[in-house]
Amino acid sequence: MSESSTTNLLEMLNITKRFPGVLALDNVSLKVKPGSVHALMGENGAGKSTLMKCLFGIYSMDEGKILFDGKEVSFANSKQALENGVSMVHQELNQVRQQNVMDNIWLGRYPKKGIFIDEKKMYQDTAAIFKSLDISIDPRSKVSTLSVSEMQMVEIAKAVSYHSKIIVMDEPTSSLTETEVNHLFRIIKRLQSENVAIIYISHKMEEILKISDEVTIMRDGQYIATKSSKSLTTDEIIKLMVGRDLSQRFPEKINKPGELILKVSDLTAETQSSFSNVSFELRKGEILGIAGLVGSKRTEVVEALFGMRSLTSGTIELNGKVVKNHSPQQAIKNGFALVTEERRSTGIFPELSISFNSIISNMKQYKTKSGFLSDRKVAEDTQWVIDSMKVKTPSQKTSIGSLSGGNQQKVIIGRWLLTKPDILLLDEPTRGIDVGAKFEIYQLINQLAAEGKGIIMISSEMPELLGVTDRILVMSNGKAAGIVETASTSQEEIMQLAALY
Amino acid sequence: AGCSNSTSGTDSGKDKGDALPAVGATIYKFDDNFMSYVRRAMDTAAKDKVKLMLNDSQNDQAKQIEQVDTLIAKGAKSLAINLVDPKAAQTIVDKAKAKNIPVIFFNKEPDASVLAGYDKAYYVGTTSSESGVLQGELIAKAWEANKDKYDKNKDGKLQYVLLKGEPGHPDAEARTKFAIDTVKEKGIQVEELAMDTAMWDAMKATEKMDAWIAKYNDKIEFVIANNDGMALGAIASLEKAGYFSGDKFMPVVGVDAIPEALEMIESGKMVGSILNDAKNQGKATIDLAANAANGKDVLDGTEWKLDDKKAVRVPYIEVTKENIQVGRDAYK
Amino acid sequence: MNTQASKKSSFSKWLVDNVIYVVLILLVVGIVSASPDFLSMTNLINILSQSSSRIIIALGVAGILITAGTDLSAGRMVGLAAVISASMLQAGDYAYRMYPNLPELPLIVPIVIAMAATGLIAALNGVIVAKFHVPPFIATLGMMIGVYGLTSIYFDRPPYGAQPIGGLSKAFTTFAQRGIKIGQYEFPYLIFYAIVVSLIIWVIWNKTQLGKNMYAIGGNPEAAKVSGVNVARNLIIIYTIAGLLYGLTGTLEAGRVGSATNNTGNMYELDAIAACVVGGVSLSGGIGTVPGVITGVLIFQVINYGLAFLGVSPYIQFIVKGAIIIVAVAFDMRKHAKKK
Amino acid sequence: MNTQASKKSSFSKWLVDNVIYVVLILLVVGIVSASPDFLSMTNLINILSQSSSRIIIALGVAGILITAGTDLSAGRMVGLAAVISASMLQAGDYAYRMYPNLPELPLIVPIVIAMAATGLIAALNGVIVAKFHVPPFIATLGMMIGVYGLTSIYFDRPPYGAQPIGGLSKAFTTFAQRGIKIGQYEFPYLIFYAIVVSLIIWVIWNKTQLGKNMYAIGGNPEAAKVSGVNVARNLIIIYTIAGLLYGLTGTLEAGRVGSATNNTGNMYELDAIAACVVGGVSLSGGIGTVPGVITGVLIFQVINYGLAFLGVSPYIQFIVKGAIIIVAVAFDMRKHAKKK
Ligand SMILES: Nc1ncnc2c1ncn2[C@@H]1O[C@H](COP(=O)(O)OP(=O)(O)OP(=O)(O)O)[C@@H](O)[C@H]1O
Ligand SMILES: Nc1ncnc2c1ncn2[C@@H]1O[C@H](COP(=O)(O)OP(=O)(O)OP(=O)(O)O)[C@@H](O)[C@H]1O
Ligand SMILES: OC[C@H]1O[C@@H](O)[C@H](O)[C@@H](O)[C@H]1O
Ligand SMILES: [Mg+2]
Ligand SMILES: [Mg+2]
Repeated sequence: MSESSTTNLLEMLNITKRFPGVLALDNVSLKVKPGSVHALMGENGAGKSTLMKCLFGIYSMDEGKILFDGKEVSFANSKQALENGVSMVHQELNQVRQQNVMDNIWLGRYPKKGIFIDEKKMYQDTAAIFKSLDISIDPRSKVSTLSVSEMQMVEIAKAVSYHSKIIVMDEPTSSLTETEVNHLFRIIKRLQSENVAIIYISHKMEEILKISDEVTIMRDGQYIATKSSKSLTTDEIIKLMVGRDLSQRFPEKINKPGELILKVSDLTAETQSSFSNVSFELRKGEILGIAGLVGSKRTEVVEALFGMRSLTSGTIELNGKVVKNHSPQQAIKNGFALVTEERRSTGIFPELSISFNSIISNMKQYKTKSGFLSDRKVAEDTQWVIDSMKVKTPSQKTSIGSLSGGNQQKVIIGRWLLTKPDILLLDEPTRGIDVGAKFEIYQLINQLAAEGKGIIMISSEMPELLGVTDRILVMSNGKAAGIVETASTSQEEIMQLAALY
Repeated sequence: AGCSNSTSGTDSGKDKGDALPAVGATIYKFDDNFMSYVRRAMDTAAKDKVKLMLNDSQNDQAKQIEQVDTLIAKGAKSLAINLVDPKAAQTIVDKAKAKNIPVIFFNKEPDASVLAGYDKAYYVGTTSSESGVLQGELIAKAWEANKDKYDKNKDGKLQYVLLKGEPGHPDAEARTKFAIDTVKEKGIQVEELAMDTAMWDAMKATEKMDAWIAKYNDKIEFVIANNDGMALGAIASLEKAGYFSGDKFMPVVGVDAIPEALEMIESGKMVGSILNDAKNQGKATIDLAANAANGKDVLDGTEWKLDDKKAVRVPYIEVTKENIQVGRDAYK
Repeated sequence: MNTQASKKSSFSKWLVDNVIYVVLILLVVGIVSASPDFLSMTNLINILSQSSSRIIIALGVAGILITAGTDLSAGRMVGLAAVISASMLQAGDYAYRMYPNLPELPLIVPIVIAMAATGLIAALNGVIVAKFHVPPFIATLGMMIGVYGLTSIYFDRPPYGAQPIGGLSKAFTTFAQRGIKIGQYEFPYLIFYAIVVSLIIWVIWNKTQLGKNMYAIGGNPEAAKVSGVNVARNLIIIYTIAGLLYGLTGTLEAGRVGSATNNTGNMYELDAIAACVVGGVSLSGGIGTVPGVITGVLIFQVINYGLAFLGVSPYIQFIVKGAIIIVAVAFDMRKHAKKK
Repeated sequence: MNTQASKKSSFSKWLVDNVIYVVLILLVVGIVSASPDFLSMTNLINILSQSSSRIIIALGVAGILITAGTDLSAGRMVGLAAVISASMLQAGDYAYRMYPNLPELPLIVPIVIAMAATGLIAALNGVIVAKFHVPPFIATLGMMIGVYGLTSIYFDRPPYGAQPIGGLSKAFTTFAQRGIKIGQYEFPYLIFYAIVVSLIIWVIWNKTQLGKNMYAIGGNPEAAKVSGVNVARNLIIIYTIAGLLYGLTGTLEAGRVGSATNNTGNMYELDAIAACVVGGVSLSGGIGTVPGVITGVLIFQVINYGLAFLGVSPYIQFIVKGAIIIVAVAFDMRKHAKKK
């Protein structure tokens, strides 16, 4: 014990943490060496975030102890953690959107001149940090005007700026694209060279093996194993995570694209800086991917299809008939469904139950003849969502806000599947979802396609697009740069198209 | 709307308005049931005599001070002020004095020293304590006349509950004190079972009374209310508890003599009330203000008399079943 | 050992989840121990009947709060409805009728007219909030001021000016003041009206699409929109239902006191909102139950009635009342204790 | 062509971002066109001086609103401070002194005592909100009721009982009622007090750590907490500052009116909150500026003063005022228009 604590920067020993009705951590241990990248892996709800929140003083653990830098610590709040050399990039973006970037970076530790804030120093220091990290964001711009990925980069820069001995990154790449992921990896390498340790949580297997030195795997709130990354393969990690073999990452394709179902012509958004002249076709039983760099307006295209944005021109034809989706209601009525990109702001009803979150878009189905809702049907459909999506929850009545991020996402997908849509729009549907669940979602997508639905899926994960779709529409700077056949394309071709405009 | 659009000085009636001198008036609270009659009397009296600019101070003294500023800015030749808070008179006098504008206070009396300090300040109204004294006399008279019936426990003492208006309100304080003091002065022993504020509000009075009836039941021998609104609220509660049917009875008194209360007096559910003479308060106020605005002596051409405090006194009147017509006439 | 621990913790969890009911019971126990004769059927009936119209208005306000809105105009609408219904329900032989020539109407007519008036105004609130995106606080503040002006104009009119509208017809006062005799006690009809309204509202909140939409809008309006909820329409309906309830409350209030003025209902909204919050409705929307709201109202009414019954001096009453409200909610908040 | 279009759109963007200033100007233009003599120095001075104490209380409330809180007890605290300071500032020769034997104190002493009292109570609000997690609405509602009781007890005492506290000393009334003569006009000191307070608050909000923390707590309390902000301590300080401002307002109100009662300040909080919202402060926290708050207060005061000046009949005034508030904010909301 004592000899290991001389080599380890952080030791979390036998941590136990209970929530009402949930044993989130059951005797978990984690040991991190200085200057190493330590990956923390596990399915959704395994307890990764909870463990990190215990370290960071957000939660207080019920049992166990933490040794940091040789001393026993138990941070009462985040301030203490930060002051003692622990910083964290949180899984859910934690920013004050109404304020500007530098206000957010220095929140809790503003540089001062006398009793006043030293705005100039704040600006210069921010600029310096951004420069050293190669980030090009104006420190004075308001956070609410940034894209999700820019916000994420600001969070990363902020965590780095504390000059901590250890930085926790809880799914930092869930809203980043390839280029930015590589950017992050360069930052991590540099930190490592400065002897900073990183705890890295991610569901992206490729990243883990590429970046980490060691991997700790958790399952159901329990510690499973810690191994050196070199000695591991993706399959082994997956096996340890899910407790069984998962021979392939993508299910066998069983869908057969049939006749034309959706024809989108010359779609142009009302907002000038948005997309223009986007056209494509979708067949029954086809899975169309949308690729592109961050800011290429993929999201805005599907939002427009779903009636959330105004168009100046363009038509949407469904089964040969022009449809007008001026609002989500109309879109839903016309058989569209959209799993949005930002789960927290446009997806979940955090305080409300899983049941509520499952059925909200499908209410008409539960009306009995008397006009009242049938509790039985509601319960049945909720159970269908929980079972078929393998949602990890104590009960139907649990509020969705207390589920792990990945499990929340599964409920949202389930919500839309309940509406039995003809056209299913998925915006980064597997963001933050573990490999096991991803496989299940791919299977579901396949199955839906096989049933004759048309599916459009935005993804920033190239392997996913290549593994699941039939064709891929590549967006570049608001324009459709081209459509490629998945079977015959390559990552390089897609990247080239994405950079076309 | 029954308010004063004929004379309240919208600038629309320029031709006529310019000819007549402007009198700026504030009412402490427009919808006070008593003041609404004073207001109407003022309107009537002002017709073709002055351009009356009426303001609603919404029971807020700070607002009233501001309205005085506005009225002065609009060129009022005299002011008729129904104070919210009688002790704020000095501030208004200071403002008026600076512009040499006469002030007629009405209905709520300022300190004598304030009136004495400005030769162009007068008062029209009652004496605040008078309603309390008269209510006390009414209670004493009724008690003496019906002792065998009212004194339910035959201890010779008058056990009462009292519904008070808004605490700190000059009328509420004066009525509470002087009504009881007067009863005692008449040599009647009293015992207070309960006293609580119902904020002039009938609903709150009903609810307080509900609790008191539940608690004291037949021990209550008299219900005294600072105004008729609360008296009516108490009656609603008493009726629910079976009073006023058969031989179950409770004497109730109020102040204001509003029409609704007159009905209750008529039907025997209220012993009596105290009438504020709205007509004459309103008329006297305008008479003085109009004279002042025209630069004449305030009493010029009127029958009013000033007492040693530069005040025109309009008396309160006790109203019972015997003289109910006096009350009725007040609302003609 | 283990089961015992979990039993204990499940009891304490139950306790924490149901603090408001515990608070209500503690309050009653406190008052009874100060004055044992508080424990009587009469007091119970009084408290229930005094709570009745407050429950009705509170349920209206609660629906709006659950959508993350608020309604400052509720009290003034109660006043408008009170004045309208009273003016049409004066006894034929009353000397100071507002409409001297109006025949005595069947009860239902003025009630419907009053409810229609407040329903319409509340719908306007809904439109302003939903279509013009005015924050509910401001929309209903403006409406509160405006409705008071409107009510005053209706009220302060010839022939009698700003006088309480009284002399209500027997049928009306019976409807609002009398009750059903059971044994030696008379249970006011008011209590039954409140029960019926509560049941209807419970069904709407729990068994209809409108109810689910209401929670969705309050829980996350953006998500609601994306989920296909017609936010604007649902909001307008919810405000309108609240308006209808205010109208009913106003009518009952006029009947209960036997008269109405333009000040009837003044500040009721504050009591109603406070009762809702004490009863567990979240001001940030998405959370609230019918039993919670009812308990909130009862807690307030037990405090009001209890303090008066104990004969606590008026000024002290204010202090005690303020303190109880804060302490009760502070206890309740332990269920959301932040650091876990 | 292109630059012209972008110029136009940048002007319309400017317009949309600054609607409240435009609303204020439109209001003035409207009133002036109805009555040209509205455009006078006297009226301007009147409006500014009437706005002064309202600006001070509104700035206190605004800070709390920006933290996503609220303060219903503000008005009652103004009343408490008014009563305390008036009771200690009665002229030596006045017949009805509350403290017959108190020497005439230097102005600063009672002001400091009054501000200390409200500062303490407000700090208690802060503690209840920050430490016991009671929603601000309830914490300050309880406090509003309790403080009224407290003020009444202080107020309604021997030797004279519940009498308005008048007869204020010359020094005090001069301090609050007089001003600086410039040419033929007297600019009340009040205006300068409001300017000084506004400047101090502007500096706090924009140049200090406390100010930034205030916005962060309102914008995203979780983010503030995980960034190491001591949320509780900052909240308590912000409530306390508000309390100090209420104390100052109360003193100024007593001096301005020349007397004080336990009812002084009643409902001021509603006006203050409304003015803040009209001035662009978000009730959900994180947003608000000092110039915005001042403009909000001025808009209200121009409406109040203007309608009275035009001689609009009082009941109609309510309706017009309600409508203007709603319409003004509806315009302002266009800057947040949802659909993109
Ligand atoms: N505040 C909370 N209240 C109740 N239960 C919670 C709370 N936070 C987490 N949990 C539960 O604890 C378990 C672990 O959740 P945690 O967020 O740590 O998972 P995770 O491993 O980070 O998953 P993901 O990969 O999806 O982010 C889950 O079952 C979750 O439902
Ligand atoms: N409401 C808005 N206000 C300002 N800028 C916006 C707004 N919505 C989007 N943007 C800008 O649009 C860009 C993002 O567009 P969009 O989300 O369509 O890109 P995307 O290709 O879908 O990216 P991602 O892969 O992250 O989903 C960002 O640069 C963002 O700043
Ligand atoms: O301030 C309001 C009160 O004023 C009194 O003068 C009146 O008698 C009461 O009925 C009540 O209206
Ligand atoms: Mg997690
Ligand atoms: Mg996007």
